[in-house]
Amino acid sequence: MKKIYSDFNEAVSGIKDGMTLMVGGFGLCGIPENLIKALADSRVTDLTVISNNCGVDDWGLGLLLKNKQIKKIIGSYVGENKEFERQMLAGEIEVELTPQGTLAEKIRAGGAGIPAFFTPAGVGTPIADGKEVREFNGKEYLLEESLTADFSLIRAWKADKMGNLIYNKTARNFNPMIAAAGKITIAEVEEIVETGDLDSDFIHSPGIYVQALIQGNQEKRIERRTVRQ
Amino acid sequence: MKKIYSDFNEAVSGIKDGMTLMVGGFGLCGIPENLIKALADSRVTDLTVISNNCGVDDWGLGLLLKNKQIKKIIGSYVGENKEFERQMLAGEIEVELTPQGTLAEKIRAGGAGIPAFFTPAGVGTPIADGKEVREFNGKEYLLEESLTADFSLIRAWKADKMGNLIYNKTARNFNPMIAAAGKITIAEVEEIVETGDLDSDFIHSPGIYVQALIQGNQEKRIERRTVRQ
Amino acid sequence: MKEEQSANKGGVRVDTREKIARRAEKEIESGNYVNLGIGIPTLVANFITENKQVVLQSENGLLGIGPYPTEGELDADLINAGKETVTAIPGSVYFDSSESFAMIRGGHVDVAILGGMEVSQNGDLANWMIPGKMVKGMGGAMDLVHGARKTIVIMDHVNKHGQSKILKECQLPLTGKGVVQRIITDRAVMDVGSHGLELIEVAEGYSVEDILNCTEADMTVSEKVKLQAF
Amino acid sequence: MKEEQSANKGGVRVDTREKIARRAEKEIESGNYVNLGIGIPTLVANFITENKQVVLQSENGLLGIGPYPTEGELDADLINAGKETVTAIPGSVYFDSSESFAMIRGGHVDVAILGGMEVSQNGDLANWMIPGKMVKGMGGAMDLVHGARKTIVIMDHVNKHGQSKILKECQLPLTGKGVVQRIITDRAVMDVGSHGLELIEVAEGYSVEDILNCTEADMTVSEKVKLQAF
Repeated sequence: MKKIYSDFNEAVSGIKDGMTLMVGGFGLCGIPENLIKALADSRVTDLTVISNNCGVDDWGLGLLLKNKQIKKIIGSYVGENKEFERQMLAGEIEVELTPQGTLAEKIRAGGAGIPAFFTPAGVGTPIADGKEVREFNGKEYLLEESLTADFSLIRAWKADKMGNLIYNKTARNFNPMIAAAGKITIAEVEEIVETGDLDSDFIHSPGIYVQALIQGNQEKRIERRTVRQ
Repeated sequence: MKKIYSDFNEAVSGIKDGMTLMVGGFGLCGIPENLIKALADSRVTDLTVISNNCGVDDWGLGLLLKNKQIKKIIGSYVGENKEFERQMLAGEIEVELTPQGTLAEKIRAGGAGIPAFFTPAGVGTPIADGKEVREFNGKEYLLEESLTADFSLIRAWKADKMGNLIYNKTARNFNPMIAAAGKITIAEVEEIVETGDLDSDFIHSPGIYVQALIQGNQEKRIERRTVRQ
Repeated sequence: MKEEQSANKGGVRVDTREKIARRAEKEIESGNYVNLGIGIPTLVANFITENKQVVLQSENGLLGIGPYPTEGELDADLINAGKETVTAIPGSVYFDSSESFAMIRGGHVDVAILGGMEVSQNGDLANWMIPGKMVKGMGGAMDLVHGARKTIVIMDHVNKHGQSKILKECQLPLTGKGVVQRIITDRAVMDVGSHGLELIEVAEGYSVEDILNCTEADMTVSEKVKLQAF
Repeated sequence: MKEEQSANKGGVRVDTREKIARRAEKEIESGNYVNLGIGIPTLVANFITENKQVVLQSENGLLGIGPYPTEGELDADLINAGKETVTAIPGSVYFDSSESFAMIRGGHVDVAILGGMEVSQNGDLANWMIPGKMVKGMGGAMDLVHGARKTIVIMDHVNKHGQSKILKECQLPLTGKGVVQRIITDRAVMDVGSHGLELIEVAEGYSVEDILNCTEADMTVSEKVKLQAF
């Protein structure tokens, strides 16, 4: 049985100034929105945040940006908000851009005990600066090192009380790898069910990766509402 | 819609002498038994076989051993049959023993376009001979290269007509990685269902990894029948 | 040479985008798994003919993108890589980002169609940053160009100053080196082969000479070059 | 020193195995994820006290091994890493081999309990091959010794010739170098620390001197050494 929080502020209370966090989601899809809000309220600062994106001006990780809680961000596509742009141009925030597939693999490697791997993405580009390049079977690859975090904040659809998780549609994205790469992983979920209620054949994140659960209601804001008639 | 064979002999007819094959399963659990039998009938020879185990004397890959169709085997635990032992001691078969986790990761890397990665397994052991050792964060790791195959033969529980697969319980084991690492992957399945009948959130192997399907009845022999009263 | 407007005003520009997208659609064969980049490449989906069975991959974790949703189908948990709400076709599959790029990097995607700022005659692509301007990130582009069996860049032939976007060497920081197999513009189709760039198709309204004149890169003309091709 | 039979005959040997397994069980805390190796380690599962919530990992792809099946429950698709038919507990999870070893290698398994042929005083382990004999393979042992937060080796203290299995240096090819944190034998419990091997528990029927006499490795005796510990 996992620790189940009922208060989001309490859930993030272990996160301290200067820590490295991973946060799940792609754009605003699948982000642990209540955990992020609690983190914004906590005012912890000097955070290194690893996340594919960095939210928008008034939502998701954008809330932490606004409070200047982020020292450094590692992501693949981060500029969806003006405050980010301002901080970046003013040199107030450090940004490490990483190709999306490399980012996913670096996080997966971190959770899987693989310290480094070779990948083709970025060869011959500014991303290769300072990295080892090696040829395998006539093609060049970059050596990339894995990423881990002090805390991982993720969002899942359902959890059972053993911490086994399932995700909904494309809200899965980076969440499963981030769950595995955090020393302490807190999952914000839409629903907590009894142990045995999830099908053992169809668990996305085994509970071994999850240290704590909290149930919450998500607004699930849509970044680009696109509809057909 | 994927190619669906009705004849196992036809399904394996593209496999030629000297090719490299990957075969799913752990022990006799989750092996594509009818594809293996057809391969034994085909008498193709000089095969390099990548599989965690090598069957037993009269079942699974043991059938290919008996016919001397295997030139080289790459696996983590291979000695469950006498013919294998005889061929190995007589120098008739080449064996490359690989730690099980390294084998799984080498195959996963092959399917994922990662040519090589570092792993701790085998450092300071005979497995490290001739391999690069590098330190990351004070611990030593070996460089291991990925594996791919001309053909991958796997077994799944259900497939839809787009080749999406799900596996049953621990019969999953090496099958999903092997599905992704084969240039041509043939899945022997217990049941083929209509497209849309499998839940999109719970597919184990996306159809993009699968080139052909064939439905068959499996004997599902048990290697170590262990029961309680 | 016909004058075309590159700026996005009125029907002319839209027609150009549609023209490129329609030509790009011909690169897709039935049974293909295809990744379409953000922008004009996304439009290609609108022109896929009904007799082709094509599965569209979205790098945020979906195989089998469907049309945009109706209001009633709208689901915040179902988006494409451009963060637009979408639907999923029957037989679609959701997966995580690591699996998605394993699929891409591992060579399982048949065709990737991407936009471009510059392409060089040896297949280098620049499409993610302009020095001095705000850099938002490369997203999945650097992985896509290495993974797909065929990487096709679609873009205008010249920039808004009338200068060739197909160059001897890219001036902008690269997305990938030697990664582009085919370039489709509003004016022509070119292949990057072992002997350099080759002109294989010329669009209606242009001559071979027009194309050579508006292309900075060295380029040979295929013996089988197709005129008035699209 | 009490004489014990190492050969597997009669109740004496079985008692020794059980004794080791019962002592090893005390290493497991409630809430732990545990991987038990083939052989004596598998027996440990029988002695896990009911007040502990323990999840057993099987490297072939199962988290939450249950008891052996009844005849009616027998399922060829559900086996453990020793290829024995098993069952799964409520809340169990099936996964592929790559995920299984990601779990192991990534440090998510709290305790691994493995058998051993030889352990050295600096924590080297040999348990997979004897030169000149048929080598069947290392299976998952080389990954497990690096991944688990705590790696415990359980084995007889001496071999069938009465020779110490705890050595200054292993003579057999290694499974892992500097990987063992604790050794539990039929006679004693020893920790591998930064200052070498330390005796922390002595089993009933043995004295500290007995243990030092039957151990080839250099070993210090903890100030808090527990006598008649198990």
